[in-house]
Amino acid sequence: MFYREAGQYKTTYAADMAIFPIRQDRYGLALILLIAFVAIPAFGNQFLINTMMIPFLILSLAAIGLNLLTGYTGLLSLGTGAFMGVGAYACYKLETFFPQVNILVWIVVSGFVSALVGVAFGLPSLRIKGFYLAVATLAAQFFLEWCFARVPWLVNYNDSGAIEVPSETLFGLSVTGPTATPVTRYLVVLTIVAAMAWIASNIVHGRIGRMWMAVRDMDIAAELIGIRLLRAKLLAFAVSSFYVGVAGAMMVFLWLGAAEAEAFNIDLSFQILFMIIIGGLGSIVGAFFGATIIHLLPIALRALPAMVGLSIDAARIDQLTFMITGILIIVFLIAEPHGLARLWQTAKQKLRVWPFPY
Amino acid sequence: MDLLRAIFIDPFAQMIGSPDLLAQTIWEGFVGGVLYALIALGFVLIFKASGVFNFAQGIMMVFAALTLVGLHEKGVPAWVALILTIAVMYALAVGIERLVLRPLVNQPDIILFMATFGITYFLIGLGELVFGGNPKSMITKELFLPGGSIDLHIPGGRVQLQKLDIAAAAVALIMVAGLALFFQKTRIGRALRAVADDHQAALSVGISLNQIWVIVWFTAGVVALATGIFWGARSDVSFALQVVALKALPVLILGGLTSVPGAIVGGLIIGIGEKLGEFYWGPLLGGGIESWLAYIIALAFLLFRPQGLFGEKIIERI
Amino acid sequence: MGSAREGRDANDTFAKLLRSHVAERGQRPAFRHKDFGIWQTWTWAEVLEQTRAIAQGLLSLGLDRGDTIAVAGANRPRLYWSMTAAQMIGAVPVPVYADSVADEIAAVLSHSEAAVIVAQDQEQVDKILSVRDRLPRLRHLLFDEPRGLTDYDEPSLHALEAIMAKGRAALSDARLAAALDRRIDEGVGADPSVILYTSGTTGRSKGVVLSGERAIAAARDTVAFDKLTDRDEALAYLPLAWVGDHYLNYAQGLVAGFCIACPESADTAATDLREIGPTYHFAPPRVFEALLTRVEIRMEDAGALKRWLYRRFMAVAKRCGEKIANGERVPWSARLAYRLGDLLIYAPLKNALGFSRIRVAYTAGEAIGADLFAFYRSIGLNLKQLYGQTEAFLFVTAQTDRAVRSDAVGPPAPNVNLRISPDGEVQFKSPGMFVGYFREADKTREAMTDDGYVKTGDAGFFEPDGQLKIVDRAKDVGRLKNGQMFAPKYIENKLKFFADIREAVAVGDGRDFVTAMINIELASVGNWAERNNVSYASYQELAANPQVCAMIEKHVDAVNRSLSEEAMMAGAQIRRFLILPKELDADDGELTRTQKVRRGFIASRYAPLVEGLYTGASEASIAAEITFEDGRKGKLVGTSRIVDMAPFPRTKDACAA
Amino acid sequence: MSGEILLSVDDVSLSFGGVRAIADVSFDIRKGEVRAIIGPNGAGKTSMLNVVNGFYHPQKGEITYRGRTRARMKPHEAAEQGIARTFQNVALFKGMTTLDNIMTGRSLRMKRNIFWQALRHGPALDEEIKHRRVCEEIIDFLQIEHIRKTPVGALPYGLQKRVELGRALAMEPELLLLDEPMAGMNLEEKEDMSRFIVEANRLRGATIALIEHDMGVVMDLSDRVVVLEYGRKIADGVPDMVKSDQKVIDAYLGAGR
Repeated sequence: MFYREAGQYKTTYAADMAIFPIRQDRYGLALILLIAFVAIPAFGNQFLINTMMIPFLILSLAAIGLNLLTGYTGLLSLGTGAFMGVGAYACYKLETFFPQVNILVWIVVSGFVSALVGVAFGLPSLRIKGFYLAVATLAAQFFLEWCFARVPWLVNYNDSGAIEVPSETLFGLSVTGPTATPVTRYLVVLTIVAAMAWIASNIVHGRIGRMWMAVRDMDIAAELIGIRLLRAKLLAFAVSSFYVGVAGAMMVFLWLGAAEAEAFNIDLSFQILFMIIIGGLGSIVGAFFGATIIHLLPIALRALPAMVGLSIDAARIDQLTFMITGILIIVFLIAEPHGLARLWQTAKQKLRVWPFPY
Repeated sequence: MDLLRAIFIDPFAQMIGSPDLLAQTIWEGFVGGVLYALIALGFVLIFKASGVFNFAQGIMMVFAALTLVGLHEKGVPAWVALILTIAVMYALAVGIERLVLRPLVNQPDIILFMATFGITYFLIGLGELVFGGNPKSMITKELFLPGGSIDLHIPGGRVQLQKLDIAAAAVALIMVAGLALFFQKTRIGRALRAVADDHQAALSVGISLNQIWVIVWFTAGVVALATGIFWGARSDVSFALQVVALKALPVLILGGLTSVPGAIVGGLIIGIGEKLGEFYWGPLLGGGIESWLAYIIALAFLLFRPQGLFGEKIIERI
Repeated sequence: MGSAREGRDANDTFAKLLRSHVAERGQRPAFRHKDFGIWQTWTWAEVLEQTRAIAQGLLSLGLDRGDTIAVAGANRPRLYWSMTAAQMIGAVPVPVYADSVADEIAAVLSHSEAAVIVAQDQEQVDKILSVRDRLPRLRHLLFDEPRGLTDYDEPSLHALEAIMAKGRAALSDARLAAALDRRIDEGVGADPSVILYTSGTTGRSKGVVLSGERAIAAARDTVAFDKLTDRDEALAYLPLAWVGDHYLNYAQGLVAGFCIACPESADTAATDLREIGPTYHFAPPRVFEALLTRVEIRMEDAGALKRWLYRRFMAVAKRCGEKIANGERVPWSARLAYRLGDLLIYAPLKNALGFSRIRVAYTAGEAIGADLFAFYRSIGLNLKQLYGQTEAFLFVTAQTDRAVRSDAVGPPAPNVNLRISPDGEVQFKSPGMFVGYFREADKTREAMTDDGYVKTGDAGFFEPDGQLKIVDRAKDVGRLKNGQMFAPKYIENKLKFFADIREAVAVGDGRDFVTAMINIELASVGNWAERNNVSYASYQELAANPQVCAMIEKHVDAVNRSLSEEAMMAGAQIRRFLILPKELDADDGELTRTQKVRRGFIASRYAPLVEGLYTGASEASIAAEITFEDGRKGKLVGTSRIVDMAPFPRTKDACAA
Repeated sequence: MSGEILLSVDDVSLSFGGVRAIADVSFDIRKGEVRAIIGPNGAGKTSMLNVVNGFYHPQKGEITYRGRTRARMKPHEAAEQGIARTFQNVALFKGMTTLDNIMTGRSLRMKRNIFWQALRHGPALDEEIKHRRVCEEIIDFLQIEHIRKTPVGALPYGLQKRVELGRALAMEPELLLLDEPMAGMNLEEKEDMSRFIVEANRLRGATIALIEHDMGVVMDLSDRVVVLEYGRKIADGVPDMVKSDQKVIDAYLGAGR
């Protein structure tokens, strides 16, 4: 309905291969960015920014990372939480070793650390497929979780056994720790997430993305046209873990402020997995949709009774949230196994051909 | 040097030094393994018959146990509670078949796998909602499960066997045997096996796929209940148990997703392996290695047999 | 004539025009072609370079001034350039209908004495080779798309690419380059610029010779008339050989310097139209009609909400859309409703059809139904009618943006002198007027009056508002006994605009009054029958049904009403009509292959019915042993009720006129 | 038939867990020829191709390609050395569009690393465009413009076969292995496919090894034919010779029975 594609013809391949070839889509994106970068910081309250947006963005990033591995390359992983942990602990160690270095640098570097670990645990993926691989990734999950809990070196031998985030400044503006204002942290997170989402979509639209999808759809054929499976899969593990790691680092440094091993347990892994399944496997935007449902929905559910004036004790609400989440997952899977991203696609298509049905 | 020694010499010296301890550890592991095997059995049943990788199996165990105890708490006599629980498990099987499996038929495996996550969350919520989240203790006496222990004298000392554990092992073995018979002898059993290879074949046996799924999920539910009772008896009944349940996964891949004997053997290997590991090597690493040792063992196996111990070898054709 | 042309006479040939564009807008896009997945684009500068290469290549093949060069194929940039190239060297391009069969091609090619043919692809090449022996003067055959032609061994066959390469090589020699420029300068506007063969529906096709200066003059006038600029874009999808394409795209494009886009292929034209979204567009009425039908069919499948919105807002458009388009006064509430409709329906609809950016759209060639015309006008498409002819190089009349109506074709185009001869024939003198028929001086003489006007062969008259109304072919126009003009086709068209009426035959020449024989449209009437559960077994049964007859009677009445409102026609209202017991059919020779009624033949075959129409009988039956054209004997038996109609009195304004 | 030998198979044997698929088969493929491999079902034709492009490793015998004899070769190595392949039952990347499938065929020739890819501007984009051009030519050659951006999963079988051929051609292979390219096609589709194969061989200079059941097609496409039955070679030579060979006739009757 809003699309006016007549006259939007492509005279170069560059234009034809653009990620947003339709002008109206570009406008839409611009609008969203405008809201995210200007409107929300300007008008958003503590609750919106701290409880909703920051976690939403961080989890979305993790979901993007997992989607690169599971959605695009077809390698099912249940170890996301642990890899986020790797990012977080790496960042903590690096930051405490070299406090003078800019924290953002360390957040990115910790992504590389997590990438290395990811490659290590990705090695079996050459021989192991499907659910077997999924379980193999559980090995990573539990082993790493154990490391976080049992290796005091990781927490600099502090007795709390947790990592606490000191205040760090960026251009004289404090971005981490208790002194940092939510808005600053939000903007930092937003910038990183936006940039990395952009990069991710670049990658999946290019040679590497095709390579991954080829491995996913028909690994034999992929190998016979010259794709080295191990390389492709390890690269997927590396890039994926990088994203997840950065998300983990941000989770502790820009959101929670402190974390124990518990924070990175298997439930976190599952949460991220739900996000990409519900959001849509093999779709960047899907990661954001998924994060919306899985993260924001429970918040909404908790807020709901209060709004309608009911007073239910927290435990009840938690239990209800569990049940509803479970039901929703099933309902979504039945309604659209390809996730919200596909629904989005169909809706968009309908608008493009409006008022015609096809 | 000391490290190498600590890893490769001391533990074995210890074992030889005190065989009773070794035997005790192995027994502990054996019992744990049997219970792992039971959970894995539930997985295998369902995976064989409906190709669903049922992540909810562990939760079904906890849920069953919780229902049993919960009902009893509410003043229902134990054996009635037991029957009711079985009924609940049946209802659950039917519900799952109707509301989850049927609408999702012909969807890719990953989707069904995810659906079982949904079931997991649902059951956790439901269980806690109805029976409360606080840990409960299993009603062993009421179920006439033996308490206490017997001492077994062996050269170099004695091994203490909990009667409960013996019972667990016994029940486990009975169930496995029963299932084996069920698969071999009964029409339904044969149908189930048929389904595993080819759905048409199953239909030719004259049982609808839907019925089969109900049966399978119900059977898995009963197995889960049994497992739940014993795990519950050994520790408390609470959703913390699901982590234990996850241990069934390495057992599973070790044994091969589709093999019943694989589940048993895998269970024992994992059970005994992790106990020995924890007891003799754990201290070196500051303990708690149980949580991942199982997976590492499984992983090690997988690298050599990607299809598990008893899984069929896949010849790739194009 | 128009001041637009003073001082620009330097560019009196298309070759010179092309050069001037390079000077004025060398980097603007000139041609696009959907190929290899994107719209390949050439700037004016590039086009000049390519064209010169072709021209030099043609010279190297030994062509020279006065030779004719045939161009056969679909709309392809290089085929257009070949025409310009031919004009550069003073040769005369002859575009040929790509879909015409080998014989027709042979006829045109031999008559035009083409020395070289530029063919698009294998299909054309094969066609031409199959009649090679009938083309003694054909020296070379060039092809644009090599697919499938790689292993033909035919000495006279060359790839256009190769010829261009040759040309380029030669042009790198400054002397030859200069020589080519000199050739271009030597070309004068009076030289024949192109030969367009009229499509042979009426008699054998004739080669209409147009001169450069006249063609350009005509194009300049209409470009100014519609304010076309080099920012406009058009989709070239009409046959190269048709005057419409040569005028609207080639000539006007080269004059205004706007960009011409060539579709990927005929069957992707619709998609390509949507992508390009032209600003200047032409389509014959049947295309618009087919489009509307597709729209309605697709809307049928749409969801309830969409259907409701569509119906709701199309009603709004019907009420005030055209008024708004014509700049009449409309209550603000209506304007508001229309705005909303534009947001929800019209604009998206136009977008889906590829019409979003259209500034000016023309239709012509046949009479267009009022409703059909109104539909497009009312959704905000600036659709206008023009009347033209190959001999005039298209434009004779054209409607202005503000005064548009479906039943007339507008006032004379700029600098066109138009007159109605005493016997009602439309005659004109126009800037683009043809020089003559190629090698047919006698035919040329026939087509002209002594004082230099061109006879169109169409009968028509001027409306009070000065718009020309074409009623029929002049030779078909007759008179009633009382001298009242009788234009059967005009009446028949009015009848045929009703969906229920498929064909109609009006009788009246030399009679006391007008009568009509009508064929009902089985599709729509059948549909009606089902809705009102009227059972019928055959066309004949349905045709005989009194309810149907009543329905048709309403339509005839409506036609009479509208006739009564026209001074010239009020006297020719239908007094009696009947519904034919049989469907008119080309196989029985009752229609031409192009689905035109053959009145004479029908009058004789259905003599008994005609008889009945003029003897006061209340019904007439026909039971004649008839011989079909293929010799089959058939028995035609049927009875038709004859309905009397009460004529409307002349309306006042009609009297005034 | 002149032309140097591009690939030679020397008494190769292959078996799966005791089951003999190929037994001591030898034959060669000359540069620039169209070589047909025919035989009744289960004769080991496909296995033969799988051996040639390194997907199966023969227990016995050796393969010489471009004069280099190799014992074990990985499939992707075969690809790197210019051996492309289509499959009996189409093996396309279902989730991807026609264009992407064909672009994937260019993977080996695209070198820009992940960091350039991450930007998707400058070098990475230039490379992308360069190869897009090549793919567009292939798309044009195979006349599949209209499905350029349709996911291949949704395409009818005949078109999928074309896309798969396109993907193989995108590799600019020196040796092109076609496994029943015309299986399940109607006459018209077969004619098109034959034309593509011929032109791929003539214009694009690919040597072609072809498994096909339609004898008519085999006879007018191929320069030489090798016939397998139960994993053994029973005939080898020019079409006419093979056609009249008694053993071949028996084999086919046998297959027919």
